[in-house]
Amino acid sequence: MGKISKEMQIEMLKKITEIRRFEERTVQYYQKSKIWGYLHPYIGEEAVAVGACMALKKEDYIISTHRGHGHAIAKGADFNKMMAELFGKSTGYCKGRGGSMHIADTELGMLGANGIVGGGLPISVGAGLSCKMEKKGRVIICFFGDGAANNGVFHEALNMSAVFKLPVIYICENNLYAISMCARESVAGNDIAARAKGYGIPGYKADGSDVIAMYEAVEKAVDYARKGNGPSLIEAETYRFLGHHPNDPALYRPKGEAEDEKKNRDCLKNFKEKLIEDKVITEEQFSEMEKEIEKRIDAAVEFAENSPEPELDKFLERVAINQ
Amino acid sequence: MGKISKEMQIEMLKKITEIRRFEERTVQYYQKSKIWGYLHPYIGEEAVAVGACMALKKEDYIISTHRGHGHAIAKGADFNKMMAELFGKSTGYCKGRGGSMHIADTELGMLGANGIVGGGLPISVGAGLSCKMEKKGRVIICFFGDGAANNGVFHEALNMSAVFKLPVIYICENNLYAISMCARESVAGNDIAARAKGYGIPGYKADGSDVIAMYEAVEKAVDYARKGNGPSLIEAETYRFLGHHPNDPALYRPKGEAEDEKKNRDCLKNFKEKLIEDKVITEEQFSEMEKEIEKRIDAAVEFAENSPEPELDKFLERVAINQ
Amino acid sequence: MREIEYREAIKEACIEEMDRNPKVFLLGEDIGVYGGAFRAYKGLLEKYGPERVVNTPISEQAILGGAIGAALTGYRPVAEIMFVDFCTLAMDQIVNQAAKINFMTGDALHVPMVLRTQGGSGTGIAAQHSQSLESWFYHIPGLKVVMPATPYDVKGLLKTAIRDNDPVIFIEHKTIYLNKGPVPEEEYTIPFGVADIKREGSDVTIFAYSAMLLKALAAAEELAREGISCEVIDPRTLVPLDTDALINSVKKTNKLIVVSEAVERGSVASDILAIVNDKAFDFLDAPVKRVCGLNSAIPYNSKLEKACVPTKENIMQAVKGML
Amino acid sequence: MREIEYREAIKEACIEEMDRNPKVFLLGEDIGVYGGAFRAYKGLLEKYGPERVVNTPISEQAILGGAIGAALTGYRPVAEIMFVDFCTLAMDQIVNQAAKINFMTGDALHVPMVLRTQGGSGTGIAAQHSQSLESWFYHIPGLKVVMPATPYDVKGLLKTAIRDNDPVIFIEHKTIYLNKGPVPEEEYTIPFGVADIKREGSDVTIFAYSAMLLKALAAAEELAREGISCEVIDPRTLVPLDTDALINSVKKTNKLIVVSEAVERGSVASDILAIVNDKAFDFLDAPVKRVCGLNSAIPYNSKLEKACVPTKENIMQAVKGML
Ligand SMILES: Cc1ncc(C[n+]2csc(CCOP(=O)(O)OP(=O)(O)O)c2C)c(N)n1
Ligand SMILES: Cc1ncc(C[n+]2csc(CCOP(=O)(O)OP(=O)(O)O)c2C)c(N)n1
Ligand SMILES: [Mg+2]
Ligand SMILES: [Mg+2]
Repeated sequence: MGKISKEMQIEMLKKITEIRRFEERTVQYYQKSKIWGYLHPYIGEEAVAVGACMALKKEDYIISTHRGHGHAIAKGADFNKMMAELFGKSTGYCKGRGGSMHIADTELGMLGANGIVGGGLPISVGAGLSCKMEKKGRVIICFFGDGAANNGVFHEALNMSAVFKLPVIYICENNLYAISMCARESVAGNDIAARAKGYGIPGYKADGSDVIAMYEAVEKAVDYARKGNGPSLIEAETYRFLGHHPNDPALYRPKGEAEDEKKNRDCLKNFKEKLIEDKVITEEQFSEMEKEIEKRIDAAVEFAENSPEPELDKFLERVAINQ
Repeated sequence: MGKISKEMQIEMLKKITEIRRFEERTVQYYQKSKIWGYLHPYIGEEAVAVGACMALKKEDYIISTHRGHGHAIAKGADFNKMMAELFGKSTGYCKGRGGSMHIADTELGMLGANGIVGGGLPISVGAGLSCKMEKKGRVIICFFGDGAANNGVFHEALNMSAVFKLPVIYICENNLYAISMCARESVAGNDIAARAKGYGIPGYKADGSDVIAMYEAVEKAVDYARKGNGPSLIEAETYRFLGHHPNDPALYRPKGEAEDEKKNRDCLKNFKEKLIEDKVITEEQFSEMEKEIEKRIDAAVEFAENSPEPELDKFLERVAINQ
Repeated sequence: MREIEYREAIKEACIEEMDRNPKVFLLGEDIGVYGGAFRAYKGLLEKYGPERVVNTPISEQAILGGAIGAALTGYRPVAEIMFVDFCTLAMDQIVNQAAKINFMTGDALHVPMVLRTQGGSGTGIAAQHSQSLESWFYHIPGLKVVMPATPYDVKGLLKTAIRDNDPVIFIEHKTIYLNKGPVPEEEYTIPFGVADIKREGSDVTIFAYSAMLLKALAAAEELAREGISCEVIDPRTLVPLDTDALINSVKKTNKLIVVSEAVERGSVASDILAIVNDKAFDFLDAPVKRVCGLNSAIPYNSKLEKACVPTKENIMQAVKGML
Repeated sequence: MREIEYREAIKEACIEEMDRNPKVFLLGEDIGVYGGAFRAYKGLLEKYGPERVVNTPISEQAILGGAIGAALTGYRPVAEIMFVDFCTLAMDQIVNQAAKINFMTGDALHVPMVLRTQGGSGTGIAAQHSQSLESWFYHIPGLKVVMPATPYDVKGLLKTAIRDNDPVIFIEHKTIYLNKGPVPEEEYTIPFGVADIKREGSDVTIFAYSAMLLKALAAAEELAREGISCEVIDPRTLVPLDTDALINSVKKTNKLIVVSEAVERGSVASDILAIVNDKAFDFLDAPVKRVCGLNSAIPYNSKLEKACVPTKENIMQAVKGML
């Protein structure tokens, strides 16, 4: 942890807090029916996205999943545009057409969330090809879940990226569940990182509740990719604190499991306490930071509330283009 | 090789010879335009199918590929019905509707060739499920190529079979090429057997030019499967003596490679010489056997030639069922 | 008669068929403790155990291959693909395998399987979770396509589907699982290819299925108050299609409106129009009118989403425009 | 004017576009030394090297994801799927990703890619290699669908496709690669959405595309000798469709025959009928007639295969039946 500056540590804590507070708010507004459709909160997994994206440069790419708010925020996405999108407004990232599962930001190199489990995996190959052809040292992180690791797209993407030595960092967010399906019962061999060997690429696990561990693991893979050595697979061991979506009571999980995780592996609580202990930040400074974040989220909600609905006429004009 | 009886050895040699001679003849008739469409000769790979199918009981299943004649014959398919199908006749396995890539034989548990690379892999899961549910100790062998090993279906099938511990033996016929694509350039890591580890199942290589080696490898996997331990993956190292199809001169292969293989790894020549050396069979007996096989193929050709074309009216009646 | 929910009717059909035939089993994602995405299978795992209620990894190809292989070997699987949108990941298994195996093998093999899935818009889950893709299946010879709109129909038709010897695509609609309707306690089945005149009338025929049938009935109800008499015909199965019932109704009313939620271009609706054009051109007092989905992906914003699919008002307007 | 083969015209289009724009590259199976299944790319690997002629593993999803991801990040990929039948393995990437990304992201992202593939019957390669699946793509908003029948059209349209900012499905026909036709030496492009009246006439309009256009022209030629004057209209692009040209022709001849090799049920042909019904009902002297593929998978036997798709004679008969 020596080479990770205080500023960076504070930035990490800030990002984790941003995601946590943002997600809590989306759940609230989901319950108030301001947000609807599908919403998949990232609460509990924040350190994965933050550790990973901190290891990137601005011009690097990421590609995300149905549980994508955390990735977007970690890459720097705008609260206003995100919240407006979730509220279905014309000022949202997708002009209200996409909702939670389709947020993308070209300027940030965020190539999009996805409603299809594993849908981003094949696309990462193409972004990897373009990074390689461009020869500017760019890389791409492809996030996906333990559930996606059992889909054919995982295999095709990892194999092809490895064949062409593409600069893609595959981060499997193993949060132990795919909706109700436990990874122990769906991932044969129960070791996603070990699948890397089958493609002759590096594969390792990282503690997804520890932002520093994540950062270090991803940094290593990024460095490896930038040097032209090809892809890596990182299995981030994490946990989804809530249900699959806000209305899922997650009764399929063994009693006490979630409670234990929340108590022992809360990446926000643990990292905050560590930074206070290490005197990187004080409790007051953290409160200050938190308040500032809450304010920005308040502002985003206000922005979203006050933004106009998409105009039907304009939408129909857009539709006509398809004809 | 102790436990393999002389009779079995002779049977193996006979099956290999059957496939070799049958395939030579299909190529001939392809060149004479009696057979058309796609034809993918199995010449050079016979020991894989024969070694594998000898390890099965009659009631066990196999599922095959676009290069499927060898598998069918090894499982006991009827020359007449096969040749008639290739000639597009109503007496063929598929009543002339399927051709080379769709031969199936329910009575022999041959669940079908396939025109889609890897198409049989997902289906093997279902056959495996049914073997498991039935609890009669049946198993299924799923054949596929090195090319198919890079398709998503490979991953889904192996993972799911492993998750449910299904009695499926996955045999990858690594003949070094997928049409023009060399396995060394398409299989990341260049070790298909090693991919088994990613699913927590046994994976090993076997010499596909050695019928005894194949038999022993597959027998082990069959035994493992029958005992309820689940699937195995066997990478059979083999070689396609001809081009991808009869009109392919295979110019993409390095000079001398095919010649070396034919000289050193001809499963028919080597096994025949070995059995003669071991005094299991004499040169004369082999000639006799060969002649008998040729006669049966002659008869099959005659049967095919003399069989009627499918009747258009009947076909149209069949089509009407879809309405 | 007692009234039960659409999803309860599904469950009853499964229970009756599973009790009737031990070869019937269910497979799919989250169908175990979770009971399926719409909870239609709630309690079935407890009742039948994990061998007959097979909870799978997120492997759409292996799920359908799992059904096909089991069907080929004597079982009668009911495979669930959670959203029809995800069938896109496994169209090979549906179209090149399930639909064609019987045909390609000269009727040697049969694939008695049901693919249960659901489609349609109306819940704000946007473009990748709201499609109506029945037109694809309808276009493929060898597939039967069933789209029941009521609890009564879904029960009777699912039972028939499970008993059918060939693949059946069974598409429900995500907005109607909680709808209640009369379902007799006694056993019954509904034959394929028999349309149901859901409302008799004389001025105009409305052909509608799935959720759109309910809108058509509501429109007819309201129009009746204005003195306009609509005949509402529900095909229930698109393949086989009850052409006679349709033509007879057109001969009576001399006017036809075809309602479908699917994108109009290249849809089943266009085909229905074409069929009537072929068979009853001279009976038409006006050109057949299609009332279909816009040529657009489904957006997230509710206002836009609603604008993309036919409403009761659209149907009423179309009827009036025709008189 | 010089005459060149259809496949040479494809190659010329690629060369010109690759020379014009360094961001254009090719990817697909066996497109390297092998030059593609129909040798359209012969010599391109040597000319442009493996970074711009990317020979891939058999991973249809990763090929298309490879194109999408590259397109999202500034490149203009031309991805080849060897047979349209194999698109079934990657419909998610085509339909849920490529077609919808621009829409879902509120126009933030574009996917300028071409999917080159080929379809159709006529070479005895049976049910899994002979389909005509354009109706599927036609049904999906966000995809352009191009089906050129002549060397001139294929060159001009492929160049336009490569320059298009959104995904284009470019479907060739397996029987016409060796056809020769006039192609100017000078550069030209053909705009999308502009039909070509391939033959002027006054008695009846024949709408036909791809290989069926050639049959329609042959039929028209022969009918001319009998004094019947057919106007043959080639849409060239199905999406966008030149509705005006079609309607104008119908207004002139008052009779329309729509010819398509695809299975009639749920086809583009039904939709063309519906469009004309909507827009020119009063100009029709007789019901529009469809001449389409049988409702059957394509069989291997040549006689049966031929019976499944429209012949010149079928078209002539339809014309005569209408007069
Ligand atoms: C191809 C596909 N299959 C199924 C679904 C339905 N679905 C949405 S999220 C999900 C679970 C995904 O699990 P995982 O990949 O572990 O991600 P997590 O939700 O745990 O973040 C499922 C099955 C889908 N969206 N796409
Ligand atoms: C899904 C799919 N992609 C591509 C093809 C075209 N194709 C037919 S055979 C073949 C090569 C298969 O290679 P492999 O699996 O190694 O089998 P082999 O031919 O060597 O026996 C290809 C690419 C196909 N039939 N199916
Ligand atoms: Mg998960
Ligand atoms: Mg091979």
